[in-house]
Amino acid sequence: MSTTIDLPATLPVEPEPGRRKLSTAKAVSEAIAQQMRTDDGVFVMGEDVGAYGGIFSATTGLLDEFGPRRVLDTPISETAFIGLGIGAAVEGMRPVVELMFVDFFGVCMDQIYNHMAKIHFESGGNVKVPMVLMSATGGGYSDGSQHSQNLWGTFAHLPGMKVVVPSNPYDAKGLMTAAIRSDDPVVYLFHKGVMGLGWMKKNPRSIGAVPEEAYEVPIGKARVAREGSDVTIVTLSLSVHHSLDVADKLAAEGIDVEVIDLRSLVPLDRDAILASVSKTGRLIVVDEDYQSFGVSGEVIASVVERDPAVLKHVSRVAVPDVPIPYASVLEYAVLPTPARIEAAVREAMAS
Amino acid sequence: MSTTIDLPATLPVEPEPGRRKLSTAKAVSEAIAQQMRTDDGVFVMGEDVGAYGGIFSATTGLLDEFGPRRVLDTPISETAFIGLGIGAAVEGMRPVVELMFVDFFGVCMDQIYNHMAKIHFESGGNVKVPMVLMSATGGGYSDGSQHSQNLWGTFAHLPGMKVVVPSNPYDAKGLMTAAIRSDDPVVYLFHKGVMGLGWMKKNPRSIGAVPEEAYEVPIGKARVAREGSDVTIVTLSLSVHHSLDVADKLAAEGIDVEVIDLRSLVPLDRDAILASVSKTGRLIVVDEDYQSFGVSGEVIASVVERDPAVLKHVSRVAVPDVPIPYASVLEYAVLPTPARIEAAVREAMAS
Amino acid sequence: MVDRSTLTDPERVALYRTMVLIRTYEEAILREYHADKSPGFDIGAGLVPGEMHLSAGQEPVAAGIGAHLSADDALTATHRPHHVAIAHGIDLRAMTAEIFGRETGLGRGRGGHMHLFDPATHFSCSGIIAEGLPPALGQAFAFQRAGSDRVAVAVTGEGAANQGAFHESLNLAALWQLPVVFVVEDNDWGISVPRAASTSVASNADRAAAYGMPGVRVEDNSVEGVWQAVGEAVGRARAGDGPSLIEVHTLRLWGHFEGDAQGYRSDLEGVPGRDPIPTYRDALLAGGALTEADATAISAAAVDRVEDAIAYAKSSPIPDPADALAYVFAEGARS
Amino acid sequence: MVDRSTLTDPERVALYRTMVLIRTYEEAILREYHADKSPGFDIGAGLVPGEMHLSAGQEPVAAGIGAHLSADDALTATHRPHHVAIAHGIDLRAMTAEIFGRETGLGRGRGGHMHLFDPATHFSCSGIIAEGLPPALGQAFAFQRAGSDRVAVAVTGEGAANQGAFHESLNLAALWQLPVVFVVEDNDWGISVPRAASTSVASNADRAAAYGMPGVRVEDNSVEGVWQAVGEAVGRARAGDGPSLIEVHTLRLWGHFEGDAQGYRSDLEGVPGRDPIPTYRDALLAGGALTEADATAISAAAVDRVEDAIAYAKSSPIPDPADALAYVFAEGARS
Ligand SMILES: Cc1ncc(C[n+]2csc(CCOP(=O)(O)OP(=O)(O)O)c2C)c(N)n1
Ligand SMILES: Cc1ncc(C[n+]2csc(CCOP(=O)(O)OP(=O)(O)O)c2C)c(N)n1
Ligand SMILES: [Mg+2]
Ligand SMILES: [Mg+2]
Repeated sequence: MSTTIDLPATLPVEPEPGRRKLSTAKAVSEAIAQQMRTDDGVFVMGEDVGAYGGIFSATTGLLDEFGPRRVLDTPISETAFIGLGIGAAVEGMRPVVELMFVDFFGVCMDQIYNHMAKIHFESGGNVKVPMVLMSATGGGYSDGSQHSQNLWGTFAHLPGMKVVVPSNPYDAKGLMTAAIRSDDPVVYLFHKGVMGLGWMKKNPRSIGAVPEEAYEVPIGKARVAREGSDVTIVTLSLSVHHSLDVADKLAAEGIDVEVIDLRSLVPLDRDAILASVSKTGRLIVVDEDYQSFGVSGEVIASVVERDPAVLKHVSRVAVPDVPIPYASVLEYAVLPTPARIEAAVREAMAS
Repeated sequence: MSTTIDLPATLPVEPEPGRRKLSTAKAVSEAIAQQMRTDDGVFVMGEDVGAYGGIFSATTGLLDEFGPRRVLDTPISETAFIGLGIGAAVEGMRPVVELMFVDFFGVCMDQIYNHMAKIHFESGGNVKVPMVLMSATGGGYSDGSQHSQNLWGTFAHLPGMKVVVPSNPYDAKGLMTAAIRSDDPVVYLFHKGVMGLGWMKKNPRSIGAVPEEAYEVPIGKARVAREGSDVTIVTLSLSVHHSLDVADKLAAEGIDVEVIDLRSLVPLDRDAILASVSKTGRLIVVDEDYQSFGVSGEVIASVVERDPAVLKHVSRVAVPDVPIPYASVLEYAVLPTPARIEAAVREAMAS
Repeated sequence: MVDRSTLTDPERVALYRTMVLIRTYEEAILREYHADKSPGFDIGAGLVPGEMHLSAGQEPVAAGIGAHLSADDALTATHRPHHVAIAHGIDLRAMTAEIFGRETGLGRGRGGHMHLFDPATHFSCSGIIAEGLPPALGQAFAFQRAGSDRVAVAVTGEGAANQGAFHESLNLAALWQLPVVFVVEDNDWGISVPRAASTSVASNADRAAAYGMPGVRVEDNSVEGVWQAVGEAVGRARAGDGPSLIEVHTLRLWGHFEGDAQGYRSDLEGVPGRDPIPTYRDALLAGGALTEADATAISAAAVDRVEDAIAYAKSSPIPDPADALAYVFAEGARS
Repeated sequence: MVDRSTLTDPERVALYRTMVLIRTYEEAILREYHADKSPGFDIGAGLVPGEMHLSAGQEPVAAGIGAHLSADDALTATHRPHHVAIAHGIDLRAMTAEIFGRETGLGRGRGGHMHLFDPATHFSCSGIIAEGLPPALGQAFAFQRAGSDRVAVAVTGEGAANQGAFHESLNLAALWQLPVVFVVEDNDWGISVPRAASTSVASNADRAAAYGMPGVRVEDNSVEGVWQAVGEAVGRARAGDGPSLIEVHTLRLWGHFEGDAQGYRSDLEGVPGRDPIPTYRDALLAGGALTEADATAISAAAVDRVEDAIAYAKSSPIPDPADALAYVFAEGARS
């Protein structure tokens, strides 16, 4: 641009005695770097993952440490380079491949869902595909209908790939570590709004304490982000934070909200969901993906198919089956905002 | 092949006085032909839709009547020719484009979901995309994990395209007529097993009475395929027939099953579903797509979010999140077979 | 019908005028975009939020194309669409209102800067790399079927020429001899990836041979070179002689998008000196096609048009959030 | 290391032996496939249900490739994979058991005839057009990174050369100078669509120029021509000189898949006379490389191996339906 602004890639980290804090973006790149140090087979590939450091800073610093043989900028050929990752994984390497925006899945989905996700099965377990496909999701900054989607429901619907969706730096590092070490293909979806980017609306929980050493957050285990007894919010990614904010606000009024952060969609921790709603009897699913035929329906069905009597109340706060509009006022009318979540909790309590 | 077998493209039609019967495949091609006769802007495009007549006979005879300017065989370039359809529709034509197997969506999904489905919205309603994208779905004949999927849940999840799924010749013609005449993009998914193909397992209901004249089956309206009072099966496509077979069998034992044929997934006729389960209190969703994050969850959630108390029992008979296996015995272990449906009904009645 | 071998002076001035209008527009959008994103830089803040891909430096491509098209011809563009939209004669007020997310915008504020659709000029664009090409084929197909001599021009970047849709589109267009002109804007970069790290050949024009269509590369960001090459290609397309591929070596004067610090960019130093607009102005002045007074008047007129469009956009109504679910379908609502 | 300029007689006989083995195999599968699909023809019935794409006529391609590869090299194939799998030395019993859907199959009966994966020979295939190419790049990448001289060969049809994945794969392979050889089997047809109706150029070898890699077209379904061209390309790849593209004009002797009545096929009459196997046998007999007795012995040996594999498959256990949910993931189960 005409006048160059030198933007910090991530928010400044506030050091706290004894507790090192990182942005989610830094937590992701740290996890990758640690695995690259211990395993020569790990490499990173994607558009602008090298000198740029990843459009959403997931790979910042890796090129400097590991060089262009292990951190590879690609042409804009998602089918070719994701497929390349698959073939390399089949030969025993552990590629971490970035699809810049999840919205671009349509140009390369065949490699993802018909190859990466099925080869292990088709080979009767004889061929493993230990690959991580990471991608940025989400809107809220007027990037329009082709750059603001979440689409995790689309990936979770199709068998053979694990799907994880971290909401905070700690989980981001632990899930990335687990994903790289996993012998299964893992789709790792980070919402731009939880990365702690310096140039996007600030979310205080996108900076948090992260241990220095490598550790795993188990794939397939949800987390009780807040305990509560009145109503269960099952949610994921950025919406976890909105839900926690609403819960904090309503606590002052004596409404006690439990917030479940799914963290993984595949496998889905149905036990954790059921345990919570067995306690509260009220279920709200908050999901930034499209509402119908996706995550919200699955969560609800998972509960009632185990016990149709457990629920006194159920509702969904999701994107109401409309492309993400550009104009901010329209976009925020369809996103699962704190205001919509709060209204849903109040309605649940009134029922 | 070495010894050429001359196969009938469809099962022979049994004429019945006063009621003309057609296979579903013939009903589809008749609907297209009628719209081509009345509207010059309608044309057909896809792989092997010309001289071959469509791998599943949806376009048989059209080349002979309309010639190669209106019935176009394409290269194996789904992105290019589906996109071509979009551009032609934007300019006011009404393309009917065949994607040979729905399993191939991964090579062309961007045109479908980011363009065909979104242009109307992005243009604030100023640009219409009156296009039909038809595709074959389904397994049951050992075609393996890349040629046996249904994937309708994937399309239904993404906004901006209507999704219809006929189960019989009458609906097939009426829905195709409505789809071609619609100003919206319509994804038209036919299960190979309902087409009445001469070379596939015979399904008696794939041949049925079809009026000669053009008529529409409204997009977005489910059909009560069988009335009953004890349990509701909500289903679609080939599974409608399995469900009806099971219902007939169990009727002898005094179990009265209602079968709802959804016909459309987008829009989804939630009223029809709710009306039925309000009566029966028991819901079984039978779906040949993958179970999780798809149609079955959405149907269940649609009911309980309107009224969590209406259901005494709910269950799903779907493909249990596994790629479709090749070996017949394995494939039939994961398909929603009559045996699995029957077991589900019995379980529902026992609850 | 233009004479495609020699430009007249008025034609030269028209090219210049288009380029100046585009640059004036992009500078105004730049100003508006950054006006209200501080403190710091919040991409989602301000009257023009979201990603912003400006086209400064690439005006020669747009002007050279636009000179050969009427509003009946189709043009599809990319995530970087303003310059070609303007050269194609899109309504400046409606486009600007769209960029400001207003109800009077081309897409009633639903689309935004990467999703400009104008039925009046058959203009469209897409934010997905190379995926604007296939719909251009369909527009050309419709024109061909109607027996008209209308054409479609599909613009894309050099980075995009490595996407599968590029290949499929060129093959199909050549096979069916569709009246399409493919124009690749080689600005040396695909975000931070230099051309040499994305493309296995030196010129995408050489790829035309893979489809049996003519391929031309225009060097030096020459607006007259573009005019010449596109003129010939459009002429062929109108005559029923099928598609062509043109690559233009152009210049990304600014960052990939606004906020791009371009730390990766090795060629930054030489960039300002390669600005095509002063160069062309000087040439026209030297050749006598333009006087200083003309140049001043052209700039002033451009400023007037652009500021009018921006004022229009700013004073237009913001969409009503109650209508957020409208326009998903043309018929019926989703239940 | 083979001498790539002249074939010795034993090498010729080896090529012939491979072709005969393949044809014997395909004829046996043809027999088994049709054995139990009547009355009428039910694609889902019998011991070998589903689609069946046989490769009769295309043996020269497979034999010419296989001669240059060891089990350490990778080979990716298409929906029509048997010939190249056999030439690459895949275990015949395990492959056949897979085609019969048995627990002893390469994929324990989960994959089927379009999904053969053999870690022992780095063989794989895919039923999705051109989508087998990108994984071949990855295998080549792994070989390159390991500092070995192993190569990957990616086979695809002429119809597939119009799919986007083809373009992306060739560009990326050339850009990164990966040790890959792309082989296009031009059998004139993509199901019912003749080459002229799918491809805008006469030879896909000409498309190599679009990637700056060598391109060769082998005419007349010549097994020695394939051997020569692939030998050179594999040599380049092993030497670190990057990828190559080879198109072979071959022959689809039978239908696209079994059950294909080929009513659309204009060239059917001349087909039997173009069978490459008798032609090559006659040439070898005439040149003295082969005797009638050798030929008979080769055929008999092929029959023995093939019938052994078929008997093995038929006597192998059918998978247990209780295990239908296994092998989705390597670790943990889906909850
Ligand atoms: C399929 C797809 N992949 C990646 C992107 C992200 N992206 C947007 S612009 C861009 C670079 C485009 O480079 P080029 O085609 O040369 O156009 P330029 O920006 O230089 O005008 C990329 C990678 C995208 N929009 N779509
Ligand atoms: C992406 C995709 N589109 C379409 C098909 C259906 N299909 C299977 S084989 C085939 C023809 C392939 O022709 P070619 O590449 O020439 O190979 P051949 O069958 O002649 O060996 C088609 C269209 C597919 N499998 N995948
Ligand atoms: Mg560029
Ligand atoms: Mg072929």
